[in-house]
Amino acid sequence: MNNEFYPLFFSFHFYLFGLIALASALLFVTRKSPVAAALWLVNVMFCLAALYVMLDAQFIGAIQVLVYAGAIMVVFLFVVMLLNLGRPEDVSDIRGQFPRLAAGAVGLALLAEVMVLARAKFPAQIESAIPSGDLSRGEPGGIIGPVAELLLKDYVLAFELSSMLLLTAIVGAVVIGRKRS
Amino acid sequence: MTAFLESISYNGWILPALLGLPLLGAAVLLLRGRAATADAQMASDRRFALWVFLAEAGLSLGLWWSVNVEVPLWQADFELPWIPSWGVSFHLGLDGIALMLVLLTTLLMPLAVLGGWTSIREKTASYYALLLILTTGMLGVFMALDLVLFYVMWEVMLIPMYLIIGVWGGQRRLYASLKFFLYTMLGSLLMLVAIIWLGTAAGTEGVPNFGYDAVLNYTRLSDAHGSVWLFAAFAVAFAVKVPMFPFHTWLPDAHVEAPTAGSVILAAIMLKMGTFGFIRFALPFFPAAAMLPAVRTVMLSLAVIGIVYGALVALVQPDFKKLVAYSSVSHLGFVMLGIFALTTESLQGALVVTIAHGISTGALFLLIGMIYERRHTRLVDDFGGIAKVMPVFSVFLTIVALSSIGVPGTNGFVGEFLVLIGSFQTQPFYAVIAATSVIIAAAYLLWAVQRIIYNPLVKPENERLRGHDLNWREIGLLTPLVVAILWIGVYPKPLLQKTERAAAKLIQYVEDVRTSDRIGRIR
Amino acid sequence: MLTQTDAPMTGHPLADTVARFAWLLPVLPLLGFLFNGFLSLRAAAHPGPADPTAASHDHGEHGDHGDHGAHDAHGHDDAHHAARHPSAGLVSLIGPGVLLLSFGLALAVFVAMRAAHIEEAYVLTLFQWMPTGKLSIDVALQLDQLSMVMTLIITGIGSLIHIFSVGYMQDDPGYPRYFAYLNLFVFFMLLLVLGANYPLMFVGWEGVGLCSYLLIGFWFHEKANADAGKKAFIVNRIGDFGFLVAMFLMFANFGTLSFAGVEEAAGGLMVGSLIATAICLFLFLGAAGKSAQLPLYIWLPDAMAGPTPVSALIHAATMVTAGVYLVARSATLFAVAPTAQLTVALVGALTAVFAATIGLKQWDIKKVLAYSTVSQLGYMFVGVGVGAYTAGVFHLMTHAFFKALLFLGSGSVIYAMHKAYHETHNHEDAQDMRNMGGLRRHMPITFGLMWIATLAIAGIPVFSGFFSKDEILTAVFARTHGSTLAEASLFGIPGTALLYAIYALGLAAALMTAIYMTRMMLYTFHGPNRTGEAERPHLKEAPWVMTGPLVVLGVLSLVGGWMNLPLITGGAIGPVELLHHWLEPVVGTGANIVTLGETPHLSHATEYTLIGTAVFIAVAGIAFALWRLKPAALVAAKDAPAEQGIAKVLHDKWYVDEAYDAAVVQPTLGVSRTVLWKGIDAGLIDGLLVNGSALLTRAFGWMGSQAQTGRVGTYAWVIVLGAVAVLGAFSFL
Amino acid sequence: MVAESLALSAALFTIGVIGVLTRRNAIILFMCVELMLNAVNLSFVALSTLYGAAGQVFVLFVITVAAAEAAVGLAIVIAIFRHRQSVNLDDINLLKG
Repeated sequence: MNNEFYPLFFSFHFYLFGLIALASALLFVTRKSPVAAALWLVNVMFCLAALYVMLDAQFIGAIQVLVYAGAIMVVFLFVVMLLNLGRPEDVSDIRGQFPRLAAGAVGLALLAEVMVLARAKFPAQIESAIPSGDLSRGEPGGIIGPVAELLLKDYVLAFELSSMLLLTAIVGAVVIGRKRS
Repeated sequence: MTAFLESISYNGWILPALLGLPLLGAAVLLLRGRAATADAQMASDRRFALWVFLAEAGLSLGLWWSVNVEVPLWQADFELPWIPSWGVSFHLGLDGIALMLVLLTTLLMPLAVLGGWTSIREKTASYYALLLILTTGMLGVFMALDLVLFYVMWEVMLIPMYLIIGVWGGQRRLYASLKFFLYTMLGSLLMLVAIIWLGTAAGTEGVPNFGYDAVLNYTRLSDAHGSVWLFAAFAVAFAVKVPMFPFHTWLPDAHVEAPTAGSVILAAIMLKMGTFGFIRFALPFFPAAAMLPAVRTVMLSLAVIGIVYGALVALVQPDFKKLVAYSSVSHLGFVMLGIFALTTESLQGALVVTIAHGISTGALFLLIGMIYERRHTRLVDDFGGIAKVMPVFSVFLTIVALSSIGVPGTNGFVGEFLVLIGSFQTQPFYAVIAATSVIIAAAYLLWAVQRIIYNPLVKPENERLRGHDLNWREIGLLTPLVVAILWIGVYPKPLLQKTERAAAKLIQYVEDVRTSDRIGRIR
Repeated sequence: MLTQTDAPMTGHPLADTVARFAWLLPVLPLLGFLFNGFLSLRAAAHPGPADPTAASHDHGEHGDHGDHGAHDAHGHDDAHHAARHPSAGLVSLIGPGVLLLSFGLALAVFVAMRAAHIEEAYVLTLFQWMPTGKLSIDVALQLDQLSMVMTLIITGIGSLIHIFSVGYMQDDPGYPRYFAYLNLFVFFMLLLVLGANYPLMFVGWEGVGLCSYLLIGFWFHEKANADAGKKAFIVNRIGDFGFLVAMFLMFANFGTLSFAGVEEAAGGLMVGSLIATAICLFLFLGAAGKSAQLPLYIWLPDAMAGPTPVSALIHAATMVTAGVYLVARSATLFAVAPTAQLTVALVGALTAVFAATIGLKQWDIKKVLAYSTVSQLGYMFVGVGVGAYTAGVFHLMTHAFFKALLFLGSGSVIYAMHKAYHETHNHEDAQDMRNMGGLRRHMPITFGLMWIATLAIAGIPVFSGFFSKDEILTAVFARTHGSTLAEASLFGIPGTALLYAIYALGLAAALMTAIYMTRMMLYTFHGPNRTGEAERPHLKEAPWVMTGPLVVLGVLSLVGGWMNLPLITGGAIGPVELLHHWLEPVVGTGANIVTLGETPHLSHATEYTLIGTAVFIAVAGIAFALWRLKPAALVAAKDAPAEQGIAKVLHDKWYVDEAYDAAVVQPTLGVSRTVLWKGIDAGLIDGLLVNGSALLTRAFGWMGSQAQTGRVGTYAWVIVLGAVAVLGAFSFL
Repeated sequence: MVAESLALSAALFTIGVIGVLTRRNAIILFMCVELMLNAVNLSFVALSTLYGAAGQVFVLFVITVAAAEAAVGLAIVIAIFRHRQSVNLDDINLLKG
């Protein structure tokens, strides 16, 4: 029961990117070589970025592309290349038949439970919830206003703490990664 | 004598002094400087410790005259508030029964130290310090008139013995000491719960009161005197210590592995904690529960099983120390029979057996220690024909063994005879079964003594003992014990008179509660 | 503490006589024991070095640094080559001296007592022993006719045996120790007979058991002797258990343990009362243990392992008669329990016959005498069992005389054999009759005296045995009708029938006694000598210090009978029934109850026939033995053929020891080792509960540790499964 | 729209879980964790359309944490690789119970 004001464009694109994300995630999990897997994961991230934008979270979409896909995945690729783990010929590290089946079953069970819970918790709003769709939000500060306002007013402590976290992570990574003399 | 004691208000300070002196001695012993050589260190440590114990014994002798057993009040009373908010006071006092046990402890400790004179060679300072702390613990248990103080002293007594067995013991000492500790600890935890329950119940508007008399009044007035669970809590803790039949397996191991002095103290004094506990706490607090037919049958049958079982198993022990340990189970079974038969004769008999067993088994362990020092073995079959090479040892062993068997004219007989004739009046069935142990006791001890001192002298190791009979120290150590054995055997009257009042009071109290209960039920 | 508390008996006629010093009677031997014991220990004791652990370090290079002292005896009965104990002279003065003093004092008290004609006992209270609650036991001595007779026997025969021992044990290195134990024994025995209440008697009772343990195992280096001592003590202890339970019953029912109190309480009971029967049966169990009656006699033959004078004193004259004294002392109690009396008499008779059968086929001279003692004790119990307490005590006295003579005679024979074997260093058994034979030529005095004793024990008229044994048999016969025993019944069999059976058993025992005693005399003294050529010249009479007491005992065995001539003789030979009148005040009440008040009288005809049969039996026995046994055919022990058939069974004492061992000893040891110790103690309580719970906690700990595999994968799984579970739970909420 | 994104988020999360459980290579494991984080971010964003921008702030924090975690994680993997020449997780089990 789509609302007639909701342009076909949105729903088509949403499903498109959704399916691409899903497919690439599946491919990501099944690739033997870490490099291929990493690239497919980057692809998932891009699709997600697109979905964020469609869900009125444009800033997050940008950050996703910039930080997540751009920085973290690059580090991953960098490490993979550094340790030249990319060679696909070594024995596949996918576990045997039984663990995979078990993992699949457990995954499905998990999926079912989450779906049931999600359905139970937000039955009403989910159906009717339709993003406003106009990109230029009328509020002051544009699309990033509300996020920035919250971030620097209510969650300023968490903001500072996360900076401390990043600092320690950097120092930690350097110390651990250093070659012992 | 009593005039002199009044002049120095002996009763006022004697009990805390008896507790404090050993602690002081232990502290000095530990903080003293090290001597040049290990031997010099050993010699000075043991001499110092002996002097402290002799002082303690000398000090305590005054109690015999100062404690007036005719008056129903606690004697040599000493009270200090300790933890007022909890209603716990440092309250010490003696009655006839506690007096006997305190004197047994203080007089036996110097002999135990002399017994282990040459067998303890390393870490002697801490060894003697532990012995001193142990004395405080034991004396504290006998003197405590406050339940929490009693429990604290009960635990204080446990740790030094655990260390003594654990550090200076035989091969399987760790297993034995751990088993001993856990056994007693488990038992006493139940007791702690009961004590706390009683203390809070006996308190007034919120502030608990752990004083002995307060709790006694509380149990008498409320129906707590009939609660079987509280009685069971106390009974299990004391049964483990006595040891009564199913809880006795720690005793043989602890005895076999303990050093001589440890063994003597364990057998002569620590086992009496259990029976003292029954007489001082379990029976007066819960007379109706103790007198329930079911409870009484359980206690009596366990006691009698303990007697016969202990004697039978002692018959087949290869290790002489284990044999004596099982004989202790049997003797203390007599004490329990005496207590639960609840006639004046049987209760007084139980007290005489307690004292007699302390002396006889203490002397037996000293003798085993002496022969162990010379031959380094306790297996009865390793010996044979010792009488030819060590006549003095054989004479002492025969006399002490006879007293342990209970031949008339020695202390063993007086105790057992009174217990049996007393318990026969109310429990003829149990008394007759217990009396059969008289035969088994003669069998196992005489058989062991025969295999040690009589029989042909064939083994070369025994032949080498020729020049190594008991030395003057050991003879001096054993003579007072043998004199005590014969003295109590021939003239036990003073001992009986000292404990008569306390015993009669207990029986009177239990009978009153039982009759008032019955009347209550009838109405 | 030995203060003379104001004895309630101040008014007693004996109070101001020499009886006041009666407490010296037991104390003198005690002093003897202390003195001799000190002498023995002083010589043997050499206190070791201050540091005892040195013994294990220096391995024996100075092991026996020539200690000159008396290292104790070695070698069974052949100890004479060892050095004589340094202080032997002093000991031989103190030991017997103390006994003679005691005997003198006893005679003085006896004279005082005869003069005073006392009716009730003189109780001398020394001090309070066990004052608790209702029970109050005092250490008190009771002097009355019965305890006087026993004291005279003990001190009299005791002194004779002490003098004999001076000669017999003179070369034994353990000489002072021997006399110390012997004196201690006499102390306890006097305590037993002089005690005024049952617990004090019990002190003496176990004390003598202790001394017999020490004396039987005197040469303890031989395992057999030590075992015999232990066996004696433990079997006695079984008897003591019975005595203890009897005392508990008395206290529970009568509230008192003194003889006077119990006597008075027993008087009040009606005949056949259950309590009295129970008490008497337990008392008899005690007596059986001590006086070696049927179920518990096994220790007496083994007790021969001790020195011969010990066997004479303890296992013939004094200790074993304690049981008879106990029954006589509780005369009234037994009188009101006819079933108990019938049991006592029956067991006595059975023991008499049973022991006599074994006695027929024993080769060791002391074993023959031991079984004869058991048999004669059976006789005494028949006497006191049927209520004829005087007859029982009379036989006790005469038996003490001739049995002590027989034992000491065999002692001097063994002494002579030892001397002979010692000269030739021959290790033959000096006690085996097959090695003896024809000794009458070498030892005429012992030979003559032994014959007197044999004729006495066989019951030939004129000798003491005849009077006492005959009196018992007539008493049994007289009580078959008109006595409480006749009416009572045991296991359904009426009293009268039982009494006839007992009489018959008595006759059979008398017959066999005559046979085996004559057999012993024949094999020892008559026929050719089998000791061997080399030893024969050394066989000679024992020194006078040993044969002296024999002569005295010989006279007593002859004269003993006159002390209690039967009524039938009507004063023809001498004063009639002296002992009967003497013991009247003590056992009179008990005896009257049994005979329903009037004295049992048999018509002269029956009495003469009874005496006739008894004499005929004795003579027949001796004649049969003389006719059947041929000492000449005997061969020395070492090459004697093994026994067969019934002879073997008798020689091996009906395999009773083996039966006891198999039925009682081994099962108890087996059960207590496997079931009680290994099974319950080590297995159930220790294994299952204590160590078991320790194992359980360790097992739980191990299971917990298995989850920590260290592989990250496992942890991931655990997290996911946890998440699934939690979400699942939520989905159901 | 929100329902579909939640469904997608759940699917992606499940795929991430399956990846974690089936792969042995440490780095791929990290990537799967990253995927799971992204899935969660998606649901955050989806729901922020209903409950205000707090969701998006939170996504920001998730991203920073993911970054920190990736950095440290990879440093550890490198250290292990230098020591063990392998990142196969099953070989690394020193912390065994």
